[in-house]
Amino acid sequence: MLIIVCPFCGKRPEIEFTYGGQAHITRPERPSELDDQAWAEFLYMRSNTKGIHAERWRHARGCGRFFNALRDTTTDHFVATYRIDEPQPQIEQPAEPVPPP
Amino acid sequence: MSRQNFSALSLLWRGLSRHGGWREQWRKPEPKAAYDAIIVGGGGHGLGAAYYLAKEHGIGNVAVLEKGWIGGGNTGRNTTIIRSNYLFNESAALYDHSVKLWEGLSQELDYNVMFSPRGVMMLAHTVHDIQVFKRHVHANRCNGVDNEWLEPEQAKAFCPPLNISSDIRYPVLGAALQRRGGTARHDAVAWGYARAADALGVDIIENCEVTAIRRDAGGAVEALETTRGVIRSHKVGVSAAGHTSVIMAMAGVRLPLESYPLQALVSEPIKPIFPCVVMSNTIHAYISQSDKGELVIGAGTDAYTSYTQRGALHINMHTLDAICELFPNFRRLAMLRNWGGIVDVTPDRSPIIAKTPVPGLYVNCGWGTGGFKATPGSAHVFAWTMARDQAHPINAPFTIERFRDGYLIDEAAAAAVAH
Amino acid sequence: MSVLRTPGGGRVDRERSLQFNFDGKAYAALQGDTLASGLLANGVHLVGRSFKYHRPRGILSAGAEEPNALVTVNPGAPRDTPNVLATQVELYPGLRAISQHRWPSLQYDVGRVNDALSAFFPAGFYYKTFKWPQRAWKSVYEPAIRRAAGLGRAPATADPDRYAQRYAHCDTLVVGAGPAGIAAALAAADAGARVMLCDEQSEMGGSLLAETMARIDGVPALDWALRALATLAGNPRVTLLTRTTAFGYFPHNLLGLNQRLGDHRADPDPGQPRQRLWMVRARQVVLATGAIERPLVFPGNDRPGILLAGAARTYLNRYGVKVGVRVVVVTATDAAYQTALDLHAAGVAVAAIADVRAQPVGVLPDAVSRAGIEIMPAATVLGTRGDRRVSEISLGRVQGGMVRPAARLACDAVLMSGGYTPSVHLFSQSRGKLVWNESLLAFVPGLSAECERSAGACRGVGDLTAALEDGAAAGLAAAPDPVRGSWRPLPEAGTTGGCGWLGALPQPQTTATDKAFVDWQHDVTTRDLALAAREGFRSIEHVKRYTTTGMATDQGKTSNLNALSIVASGLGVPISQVGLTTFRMPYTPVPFGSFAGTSRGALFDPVRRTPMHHWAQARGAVFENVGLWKRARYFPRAGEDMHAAVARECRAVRSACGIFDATTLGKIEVVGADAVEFMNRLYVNSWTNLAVGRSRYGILLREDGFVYDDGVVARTAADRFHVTTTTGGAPRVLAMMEDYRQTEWPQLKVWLTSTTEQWAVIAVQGPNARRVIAPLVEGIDLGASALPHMAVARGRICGAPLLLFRVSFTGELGYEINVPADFGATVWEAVHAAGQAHGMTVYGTETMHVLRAEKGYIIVGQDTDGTVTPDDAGLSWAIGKSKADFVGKRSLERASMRAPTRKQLVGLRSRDGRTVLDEGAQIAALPGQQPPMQLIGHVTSSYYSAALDHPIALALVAGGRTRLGQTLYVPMPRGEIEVEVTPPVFYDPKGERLNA
Amino acid sequence: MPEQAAPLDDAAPPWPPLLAPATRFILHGNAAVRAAATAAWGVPFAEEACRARLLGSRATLWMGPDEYLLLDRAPAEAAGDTASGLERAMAGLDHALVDVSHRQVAVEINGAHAGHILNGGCPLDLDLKEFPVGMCTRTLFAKADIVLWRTAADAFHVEMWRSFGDYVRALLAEVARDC
Repeated sequence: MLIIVCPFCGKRPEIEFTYGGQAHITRPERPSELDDQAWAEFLYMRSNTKGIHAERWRHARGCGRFFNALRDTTTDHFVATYRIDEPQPQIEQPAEPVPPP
Repeated sequence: MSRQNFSALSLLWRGLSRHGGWREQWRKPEPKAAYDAIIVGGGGHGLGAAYYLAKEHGIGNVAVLEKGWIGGGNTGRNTTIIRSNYLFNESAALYDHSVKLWEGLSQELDYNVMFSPRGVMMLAHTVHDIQVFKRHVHANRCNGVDNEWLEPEQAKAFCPPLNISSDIRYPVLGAALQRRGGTARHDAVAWGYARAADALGVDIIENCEVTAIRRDAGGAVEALETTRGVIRSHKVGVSAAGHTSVIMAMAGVRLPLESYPLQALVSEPIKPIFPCVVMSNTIHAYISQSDKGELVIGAGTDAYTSYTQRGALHINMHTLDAICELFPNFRRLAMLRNWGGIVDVTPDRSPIIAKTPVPGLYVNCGWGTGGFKATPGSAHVFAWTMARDQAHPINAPFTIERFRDGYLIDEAAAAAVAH
Repeated sequence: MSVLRTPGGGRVDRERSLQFNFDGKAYAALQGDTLASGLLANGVHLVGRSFKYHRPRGILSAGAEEPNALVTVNPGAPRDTPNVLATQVELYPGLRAISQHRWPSLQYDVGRVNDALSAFFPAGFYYKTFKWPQRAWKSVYEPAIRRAAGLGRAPATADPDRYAQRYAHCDTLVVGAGPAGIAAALAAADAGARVMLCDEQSEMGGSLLAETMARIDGVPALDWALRALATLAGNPRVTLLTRTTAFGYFPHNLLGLNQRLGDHRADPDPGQPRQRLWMVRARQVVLATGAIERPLVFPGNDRPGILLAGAARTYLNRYGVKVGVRVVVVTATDAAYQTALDLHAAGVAVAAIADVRAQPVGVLPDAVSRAGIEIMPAATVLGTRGDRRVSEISLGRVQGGMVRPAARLACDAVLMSGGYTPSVHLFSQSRGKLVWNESLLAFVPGLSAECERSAGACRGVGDLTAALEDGAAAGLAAAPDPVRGSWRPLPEAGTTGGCGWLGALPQPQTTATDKAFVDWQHDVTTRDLALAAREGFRSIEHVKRYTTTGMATDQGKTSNLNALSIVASGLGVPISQVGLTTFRMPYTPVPFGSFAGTSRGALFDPVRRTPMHHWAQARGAVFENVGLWKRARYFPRAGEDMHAAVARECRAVRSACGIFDATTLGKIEVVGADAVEFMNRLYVNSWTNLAVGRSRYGILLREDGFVYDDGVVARTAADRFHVTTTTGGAPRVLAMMEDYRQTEWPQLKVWLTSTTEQWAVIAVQGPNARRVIAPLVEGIDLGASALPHMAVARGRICGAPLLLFRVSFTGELGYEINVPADFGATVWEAVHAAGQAHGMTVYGTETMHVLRAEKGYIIVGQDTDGTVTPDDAGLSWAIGKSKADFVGKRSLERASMRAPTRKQLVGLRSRDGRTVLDEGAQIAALPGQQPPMQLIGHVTSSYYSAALDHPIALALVAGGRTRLGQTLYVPMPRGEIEVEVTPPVFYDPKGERLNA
Repeated sequence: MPEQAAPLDDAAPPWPPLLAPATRFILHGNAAVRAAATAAWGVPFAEEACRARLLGSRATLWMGPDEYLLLDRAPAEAAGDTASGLERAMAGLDHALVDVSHRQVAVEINGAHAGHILNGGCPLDLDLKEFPVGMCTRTLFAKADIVLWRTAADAFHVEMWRSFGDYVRALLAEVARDC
């Protein structure tokens, strides 16, 4: 059960959250203008990053907000969480494990 | 290269000489500069594919590259459930192909993989479950796949520890039983294929991690860079389960995959109490008993993607409260060991066994939580696909392009959701 | 009192003797004894049989690492518990235990034949044989193997005990209350930390409980410990947990602790939990988990009476029990010398100390020599004798690389010490990096992965003074607000010298005859490890799996390092290159019941009930589970089965009227200036021109184009929609809506609020529906033109605020009465009472299903399955044709989604007019097929229609709408059923009744 | 035979009792909306996350960045009338006010062991420093969602959806055995 820092509520246990998959995938403005391949990219293709992964979480059993997080998928350590309207922080992969917040 | 005979007689004979005469079950070769084909990933699927390449397609100059030790990934971490009572024709054909191979695998490999068709029983707890399972039963019967409907009393007779009381939160309303389903010994599958493939000339190279994929001017695969040097081949099959995305990215191929932690656990060994495999999708419980006596229990996946090979405590808690509800006599038994694996999941939860956009590069992935059962069948058709550069009729539907075109094979969706 | 009991001292209560029973025989012991110490006090060493060879086995240790002494407590009683460690069972008066895995008795076990035939059962023998004939594995070999395997038996009845769980938080969690742990807890508490200190034993103190010589702060070490613990107990910010095993180290400093509350009581209170699982989130963790003594590997090292030297000292000093009267000590460390001295002082004859080191020197060897105990240096063990108890040991001497016999000594116990292995299990679980320390011959914690530090013997700091300092330093550093970065391990502290022996003791060139065990419980010998290497199993994980070493219930606590060393030397590589097998949760076995906790019975999952549930229950309703909800499925009257009840309920609705509880349908209030735009983007329908006071059937797709949910959506104000969803779909539809609202269209002024539980919903359906409710409804004109089909109005009913829908899921004139939930039961009863004059009958979900199927209305999840598009379901009419986009629209444009061969919803009628098809039955276009058949669809819904007096079915059939009138075939085990394809609407296709 | 462990009957436990019916609204909107609502509701809104404000029988509880629970534990008028007053005060401002009076039920847990009892199912740190008086949040109690509001050092107000009331109360009664 991870500890996740909700940008609004602070440190909370993972069971209060739902996972929302890869972050920064924006629904196309005009889907009908996309060909099947491009639409399938939006629907299904995911980076499945091994390392720092930008992903969405929702504090579903808390404030209800979606937000984004950077998490190292090789350690499950969070590097950052940020609001949905904020840009992805530029953070280089830490050289060694960072303790949980 | 000949392999040593494995039999009761050979055990007796060598036992008289304190088993001094046994050789390595597979060689520890240095990688050659080039191979006719390379399989990346030394799990059951990869080793099996190498075996069938050599056995059925005459391609013996094959290497299997494994970054750790063979069988150390999901092959050695799963709960070994084998069944083929899938709904769609495409899935049923693939998994039943596999079950048929399981039935003769110990003899084929001269290695006891302990395939035990003890029956797999899937519990229905809601009216909706009944509808879904009966649909499976009917579809399977018409496809020639055994699967039968049991009333609760029949389910109890088949699995005596099962609680079929109507007082519990989700009473058992019936079950679908596939008698040909069962379990096998996971390590033996990897080792058996390794030994048999080795005997046919396949080089099994452990501690060899692929770090890059080289492609020629035309874009086709020409070599792999590894921690043990550059190895050339124009035919590369990737069978790397949870790490498939990482490998395929080296060739610029993106796949609709996400890797999730999946956990399993065993109890302390107890005398035989559990004669079959029981699965309950509705309350998330999967259980059988190993030959050693441990109850082998599958837990759920975690909610988030991860490569850590460990899952959360609360996942185990939910699994075990379900187990204790269905089998209240097991509440005082203890968890002995818990472990995690990484499962690669596609959007329709069906695998991809296919050519890729890169010539000479093939992929077998996306097995999610159900890859072990498919090991022989998947390996068999993957070898065919690599050898002939075209899909076997059985894996023809399991392409990458199906996601673009919308021809999904969505068993999970077909199990649908409660209304 | 037994001659083996010392006259005084220790932690047992000499004033309170008790009786217990093992294998049917009564024994005397003292309060404070474990089952193991109680048996040893009675001279009983033989307590079990090994897994494979059924060799007689005795108590090896005094703690959680025990591989041999597994017993069943309370056999046959409600609290029957198999596979517990005698070393951890606290005795109470009347305790009953039996040995396991033997037949017919512990003394004479026929399974012993395996030992004689062991030459033919090497590691992994089962992979090589039992292959022929093909079917014999399942029918012959496997059943035999299974019967031979296993340890205890599963209880025959349900567990009567309760289990509890609790979340807890602290600044500093200290695991292990030995000297280092106590020092850490004191230091952290002094610094103001909220501290939790846990220890697996019944009493805190760790090694100090068996310490007689050492002094701390000028007092005997144990007195110091007791005083320190009293100080901690008096601090309100400190929680002390005994009998509490930290079994798992999870990400982000969550530790799982299992506390045993009831097992040590003769008569536990059934109202109190047996065990409590703590989920502790700690800012900082101090691991002070100590070290485990390593056995020595020599031929015949498994006989009862051969045990760890430290364990013998614990039995003597803590429990007042001598493990024998004439012992031989075999050691590679100084620590065992102290055991010898203590035993000697207690009057036990120490025949010799065989030290594998060439020149044992130092304070302790000197003291031993002074006591007149013979020390044999450069020693090895060539073998032992004695069947159910060791009676003799053969010692050898290593000289110039040669091993020569040296002495045979009679004895009734052999005490061995190969050194101490730091307990790094939790550290490793936390994903900290272990490093090999060649001078300690041990893996010790390196870089931490969590806010954690190890202290004391678990990181190789075994000397008491050093361990105390180490613990205090760790505790201080783990107090609140530590300096950032202070989670790095402390610099290495001083350690005790002399680190023992790894692997097998030297043997003569000629092969020894007896087995030398590495893993006691699983009977893994040095030969098995050699065979694995010979057969190419070189990764330690392969060796483990092939030989099963370290996979027994002790998970290799005493065996792993010896196995590793033997494999490494066999391969000729350093241990650090072979690597360790991964440490897994749990540290020691934890009952399933603890994990399940309070989630059992009625508390297994919430049971959601509607305000009308008790009314229905009182009238004999049969309920079904739908998600977490209980829904009334049908209301049987005396003598009715479901079929009869449903037929009656159906007839009543069609001919008069029925009342139905629709409360469980999900409800979402969509409010805001952009509510229309939001709904337009989300649902397939167009909402722009839906007037206030009107409703519409809405369909929601996933982005992949498949039907996700459906329901009636009412516009209750210009900026307000009352959206209904399926019962099971309510949470996920709201989550999906929030996802789009927050992440895709944050600029829209719209908000979502679940109102599922705000409203009780009473459906009144049937030709008499208006007549029933008219007298009760205030403020709404119920006339057909004032309130037509799909109209919505606000008013009052029975004094309650009313939101009235004129909707029908039955095809009859119908209303859905929405009232605030507190009013649900009274309004329901009023409507039901008013309906009695009009033939009103209560009906359940099954009747609802039949009635809607007669009308061809789908149930999402039954007639659709996640692979069905709106067009497949015959719902294209609902799609807003002029909309440029909605969720799922682009996916519907793919060729595959528009193929004429897609499965489409149609009706089916059995040609014979009698047969009700099986739901899920498959459909073929051609008759007479054998498997594998060409199938074109399946039956999704199937009922007997009382109104039409013939069976009806809905089905998804490939190209179904082009097949109307065709005959298709439903292949069943007892023959084919011919069916005719019909439109899906069977009843009142023109819809005259619902518009009445 | 020993007593069976967990209660299997469907009856709601006698303890803890449900609190009397209350008026409740969910209000979505920005600071201007809240200012307007304060005028009608009579209680200010905490701008700090996870905090409640209390005045007499009425309270405002922060649920999310633009979401508040308005709670009147001793309503003097019908919820509909209160809603009308609030809507009038907020007229012209973008907001959503939804009556959820009947959606939820509530209990109060108080006494020295209140925190321990709640920690039988709630994963939050309920130490007074970490979860001070006046803090409120949605969270979990075992398998149910709850709103937890600390009203005093040793008292918590717990709200849950009404159909979860039996479960939450039965589980509270069960875990209270262990405190």
